[in-house]
Amino acid sequence: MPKLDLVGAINLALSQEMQRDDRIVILGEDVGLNGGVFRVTDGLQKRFGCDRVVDTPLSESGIIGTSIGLAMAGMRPIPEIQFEGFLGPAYDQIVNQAARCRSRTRGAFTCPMTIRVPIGGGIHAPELHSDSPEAIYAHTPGLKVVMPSRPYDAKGLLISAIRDPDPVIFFEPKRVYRSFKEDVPEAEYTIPIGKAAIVSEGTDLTLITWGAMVSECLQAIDQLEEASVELIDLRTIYPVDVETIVQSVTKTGRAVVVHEAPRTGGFGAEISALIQERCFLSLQAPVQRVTGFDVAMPYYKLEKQYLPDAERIGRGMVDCLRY
Amino acid sequence: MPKLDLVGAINLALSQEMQRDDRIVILGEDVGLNGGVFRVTDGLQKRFGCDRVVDTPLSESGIIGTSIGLAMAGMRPIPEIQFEGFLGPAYDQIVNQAARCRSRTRGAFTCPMTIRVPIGGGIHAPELHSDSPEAIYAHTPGLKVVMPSRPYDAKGLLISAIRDPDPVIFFEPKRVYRSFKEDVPEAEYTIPIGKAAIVSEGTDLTLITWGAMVSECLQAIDQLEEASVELIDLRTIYPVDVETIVQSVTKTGRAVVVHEAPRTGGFGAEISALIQERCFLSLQAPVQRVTGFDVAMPYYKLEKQYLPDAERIGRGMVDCLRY
Amino acid sequence: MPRQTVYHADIEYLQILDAEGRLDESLAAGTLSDADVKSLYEHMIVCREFDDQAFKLQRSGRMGTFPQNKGQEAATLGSARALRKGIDHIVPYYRENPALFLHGLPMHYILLHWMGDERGNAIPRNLAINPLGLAIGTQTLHAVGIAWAARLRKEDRVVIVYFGDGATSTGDFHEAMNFASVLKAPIIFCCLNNGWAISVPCGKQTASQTFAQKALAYGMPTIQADGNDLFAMYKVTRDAVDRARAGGGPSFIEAMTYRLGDHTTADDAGRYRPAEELAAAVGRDPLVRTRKYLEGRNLWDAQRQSAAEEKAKALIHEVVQVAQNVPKPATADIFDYVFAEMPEDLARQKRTLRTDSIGQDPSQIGLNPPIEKEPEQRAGAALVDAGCGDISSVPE
Amino acid sequence: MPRQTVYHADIEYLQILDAEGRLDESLAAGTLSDADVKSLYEHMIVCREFDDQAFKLQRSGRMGTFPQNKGQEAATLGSARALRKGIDHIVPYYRENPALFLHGLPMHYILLHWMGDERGNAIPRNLAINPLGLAIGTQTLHAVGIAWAARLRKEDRVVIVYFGDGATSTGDFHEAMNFASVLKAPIIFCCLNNGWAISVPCGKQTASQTFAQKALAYGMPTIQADGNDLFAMYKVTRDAVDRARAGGGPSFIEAMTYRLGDHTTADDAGRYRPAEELAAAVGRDPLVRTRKYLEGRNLWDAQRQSAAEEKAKALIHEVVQVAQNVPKPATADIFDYVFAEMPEDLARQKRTLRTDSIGQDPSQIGLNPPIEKEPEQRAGAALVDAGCGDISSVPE
Ligand SMILES: Cc1ncc(C[n+]2csc(CCOP(=O)(O)OP(=O)(O)O)c2C)c(N)n1
Ligand SMILES: Cc1ncc(C[n+]2csc(CCOP(=O)(O)OP(=O)(O)O)c2C)c(N)n1
Ligand SMILES: [Mg+2]
Ligand SMILES: [Mg+2]
Repeated sequence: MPKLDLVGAINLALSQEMQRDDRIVILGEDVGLNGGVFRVTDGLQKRFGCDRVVDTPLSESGIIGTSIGLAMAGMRPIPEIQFEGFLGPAYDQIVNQAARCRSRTRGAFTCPMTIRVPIGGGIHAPELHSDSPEAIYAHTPGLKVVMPSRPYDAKGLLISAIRDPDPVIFFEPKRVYRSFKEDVPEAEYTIPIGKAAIVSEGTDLTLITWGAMVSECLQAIDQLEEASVELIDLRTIYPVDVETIVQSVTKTGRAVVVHEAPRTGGFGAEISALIQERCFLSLQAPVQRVTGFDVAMPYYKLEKQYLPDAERIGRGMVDCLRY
Repeated sequence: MPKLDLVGAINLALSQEMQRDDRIVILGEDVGLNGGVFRVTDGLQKRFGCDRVVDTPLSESGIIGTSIGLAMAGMRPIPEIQFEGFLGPAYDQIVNQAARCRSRTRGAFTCPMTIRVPIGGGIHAPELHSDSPEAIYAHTPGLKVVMPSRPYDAKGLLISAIRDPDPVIFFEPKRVYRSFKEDVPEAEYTIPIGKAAIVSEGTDLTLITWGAMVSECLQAIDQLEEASVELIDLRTIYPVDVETIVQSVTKTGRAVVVHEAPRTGGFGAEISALIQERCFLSLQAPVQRVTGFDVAMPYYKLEKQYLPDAERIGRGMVDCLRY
Repeated sequence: MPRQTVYHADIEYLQILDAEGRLDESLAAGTLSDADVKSLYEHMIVCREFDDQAFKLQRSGRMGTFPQNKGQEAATLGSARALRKGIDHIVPYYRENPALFLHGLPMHYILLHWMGDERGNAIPRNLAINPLGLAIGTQTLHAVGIAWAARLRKEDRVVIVYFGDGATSTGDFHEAMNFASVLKAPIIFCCLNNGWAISVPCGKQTASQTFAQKALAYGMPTIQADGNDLFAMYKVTRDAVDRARAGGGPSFIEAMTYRLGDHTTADDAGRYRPAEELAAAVGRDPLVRTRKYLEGRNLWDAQRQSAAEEKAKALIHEVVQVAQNVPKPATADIFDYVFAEMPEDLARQKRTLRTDSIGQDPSQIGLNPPIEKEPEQRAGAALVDAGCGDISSVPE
Repeated sequence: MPRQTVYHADIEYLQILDAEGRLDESLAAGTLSDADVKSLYEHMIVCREFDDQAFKLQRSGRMGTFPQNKGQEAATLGSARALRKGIDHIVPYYRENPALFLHGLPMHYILLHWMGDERGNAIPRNLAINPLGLAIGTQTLHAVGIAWAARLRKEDRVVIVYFGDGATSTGDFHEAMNFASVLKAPIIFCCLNNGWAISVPCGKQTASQTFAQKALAYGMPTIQADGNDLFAMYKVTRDAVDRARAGGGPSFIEAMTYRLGDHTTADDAGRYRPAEELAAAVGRDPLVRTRKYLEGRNLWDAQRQSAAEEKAKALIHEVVQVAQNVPKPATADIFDYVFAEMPEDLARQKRTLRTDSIGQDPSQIGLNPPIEKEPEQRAGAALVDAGCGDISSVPE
């Protein structure tokens, strides 16, 4: 079984799906000959031709807007937005057009597409290359929002996303792109959208996160001696797997949510609200949020200060445990 | 003292501030001779001239992007976006440019502007004319988000927004525009951004809302005989007045949040999270959210079914009280 | 090469039938037959009646905001007549009912849309028509995607996208024009220049002398046409269709027409539009001109006119009935079409019609009875079969 | 008017100094003096050295991603030279360091920016320069706003905004061009056409023959110039400045230049760029051409060249030192510049460096000591005074 990093696993999923389904078109800036700025689409244009892997003009709204048209016409576009900071110009087409397509036409028109977007900080990238806007899209009915934390999940989730009859934003944590390799089966498999993973089992506290923060959380757990922590990797932000969370917190009585985005209005708020709604009588302490601060994502000299790290997560857990 | 509706109060604040500060420029689609599609800027072009009240081309990104330039150059732009559904094309300039201006230049450049936007459903308007995207902007560090529920507050808050040295989104609930009049002093006064109002005092349950939902909540309270409800009108969504909320819930032990936007990722989640964090030991029941459903805002034949109303709010309160 | 001209462009204007109903025979050659013109004129009468009745529906509180097409009948019908029904794809914005009707859209769909009912967008599958859109400019990109798909699949299909003068100011319009030309997409950009974008006149919308010249930015063939002239609109569209089918990519058409009504029923053009301007435009009404032409050729007279008007009245009366008799949509519809498969949490919202957690799980307090759901009527499919109000008679 | 031409346009190309260093004397009249050219050439050498050293900083891990200007020195300096320092306002994207340096920006600001330090954007107040921007196209609108403000306040100030060929595909570019022309804003749109947008060549970016013709869409005066020719760039910019100051509104310039390096240090152009294309472009290097010209006029020789290179090395060495010696920014900075006045909740985050509520209020459990804050160094002002690396010598 090949050992692949996140880039490799996504590339594999893309190429296998393109092979299987000739309605798939990849489009975006520099996705062709250059293979994408992170090389995620490396080799695909060579293999599938210039009609199926298309370098577009520099227009994010154009990329998503034409993808909507392609999808309405029965194709399966996989647009790439080069960095999450450039989702902005496409926001309107995603939120007000793609997400509403099925609903506003009562199913007469649909918009199956997978929008691939690198996300998150921690790689010393320039401005607008380190943000975490997942909560924005999770607040958009009609969109599914997925974020794998590891190569194995990425392949299975991406295939599910591509085959999904509705629009999916597939966020790829940049910091994980090359951070480690693991076994990724060549054979086809899918991981369902909407199912979280229990990364490690535990009894005293539930730690909930997604994306690149999974490995920070694992570190924090490693460094924590006093308690047994259950770590949940959401994998899908919307629809969120509330059952898995509720089961865990009902058992542990304590929960900490971790994410990179600013705290106010981040998806941690939704998780916190859901937990206190569904596990009210089990909770031994208030659900805690260890997140980015309510500030613009800093340039990279201070990004470490902004991002939750194992230490900050650890303190959050300790305080929650001692409450 | 003149009795004014919301439109009149905003118009008065605009015209008094324009009189006071000649750096103010109003710009947007149809804001000039036509006075805006809701007549909020009626008469201002006639009074202050075509240079200060400017009909722009049909370009929301252009309206906000040029406003940023005006603000950087020392003017005080007040752009109008015709409906909240057309904030989409301006999202990038608002979130990735205006909101970060001060932070990314360490104060060397700033972006004082007040973006006026009608918001919300309930007036039988077409698609994209009835949404409630306030949570999106509340999750944007560097932006303040304001939403008055009544004429008196609107005047005072708008003046604060205009004088604020940072960008403010000023949401105007369409449903309130013409719904009632009240005394609005001609004389100058301000209401601070970040201060909620206690609309009615009570001891058994705290009901928290903003915008057009304030009057639905008042109705629901009227119809509820079994308990004494404290109603908080946030008025400012960010920075949210957490102290007022905490004080109230510490007293009542129960809280229900009401908003028009879909539940998942709505600002109700943030309020719920904050309450359970800060009032954990006082809470007698889980914080409840009575909100729009997690669906695209329906066309108007079904908008009543989507929007929280006095009955749904009432049931939410009753269930919370009986918990 | 120190100083030299590196680029040169000319833009033409085409008029074939003038405001007095006089035809330029040589330019008209190979365009519309007498039968075509007669039939299109009958459509015009029907569409004008539709507009009037829709206006009344709104005024009497039976429908929400409605944008009339009044004055733009020749621009929409002339162009749409050059397209193959059910093959060439029409992407409208919100004001081009005549083109949609001509291509087979049952007329009550449009009324349903403006009555606040999504089922008005559930276009029957056999039609090559997109639903109305409200966000100005956005549909131009969808149209390019649809055209691009046709090219990728080597289908012999051309797309036309309509938009107003105001729409040319949006970023999406620009990106669509650019994508279309780079991708050589088989698409026609038809700009319905009706003089106004709500209260903003063209002179404040752009500093360019014509809208047609906007296409030069993309190296796209472009022309300006008299939009109140069925012949010119047919001709320029036909040329663009032929070019697209021959692999020549996109074209741009500026149709010079005029909005004879208010922007929508929510608008009052009296606040901003000079009365003389409207008066002058009334003189260029496409219905008047087309009738004069037909009368000049003895194909029309007062009697035919009143017969056609009667017929139109009866038809539209029926259409209005159909639209009004469509049963109210079921609340379930707002949940059922968000995704193909409903997430569990959304299903719970649908089941309970609640978002508060206790209300969704009354066992938590064991006191409150679940809310009764209304009896449901389901959306979509049934309606399509009603098939009422199809005034189309365009040969495939 | 049945069929007639309603619009006509020509676009010119201007070159004054050719690739061999030969000057067209008549076209050059009234442009740059010998002293100007010599001084600009010295700037070019400095900027090229800056590029090289910045590249090395990145490669040795002392700086993040950096986009070199290499090859675009004449386009940026020639145009910037036509502007009045401290009066006319420059809005860059991210590759026009030479123009900013010429107008007084201390060079280490640019290094700080790419070292991931917002203080690199804290442009000293006496300069008429905007900070670098990363989101392609967005800055064009800010520039229009700044120019509009100047018009409203009747200030004698012209704005220049730089952007690449790729940027012309963005919606914001389109909206900016349209606003500028409608508002008659005193602004110059300077498109640095360097052949590529990362890996996308111009032919895939647009189907138009020139970028200059994009301005026709807005009725805006436009010209194409040899971007490696200081004289041509100076001349076309000067004309545009004069037009703007005379109330003639915006102008567009397409500078035909070439990106001699990779897109940024994170890019490898070898993956997509034909080697022959690069080789040909090297022959048009603006430094080579300018030096040939100066040598032809006996204003330059090998000795002067090595002296200038030495001087540049020393200067840039110092600039690099300054940038590297800037103390690390304080964590407090990320909180202190979000708003003019810090909301209480944010102050709590700053105070505790926590977002979890218990951590923010340890009294809740009474167990955990508050986190010690790092010693703080504050941002902004102090740096400005360092004033290092100002190579500017443009008369006001
Ligand atoms: C993106 C967007 N912004 C604003 C509006 C509000 N609006 C509706 S119609 C209209 C004017 C459209 O003018 P034009 O494109 O000329 O079309 P017309 O109505 O004249 O046919 C405006 C500003 C909108 N629908 N979409
Ligand atoms: C809105 C946006 N989309 C994508 C990017 C990623 N990106 C950075 S530079 C670049 C190419 C820019 O090309 P061009 O405008 O020609 O400028 P050049 O780099 O060639 O000087 C791209 C796509 C971006 N910075 N901003
Ligand atoms: Mg119009
Ligand atoms: Mg370029």
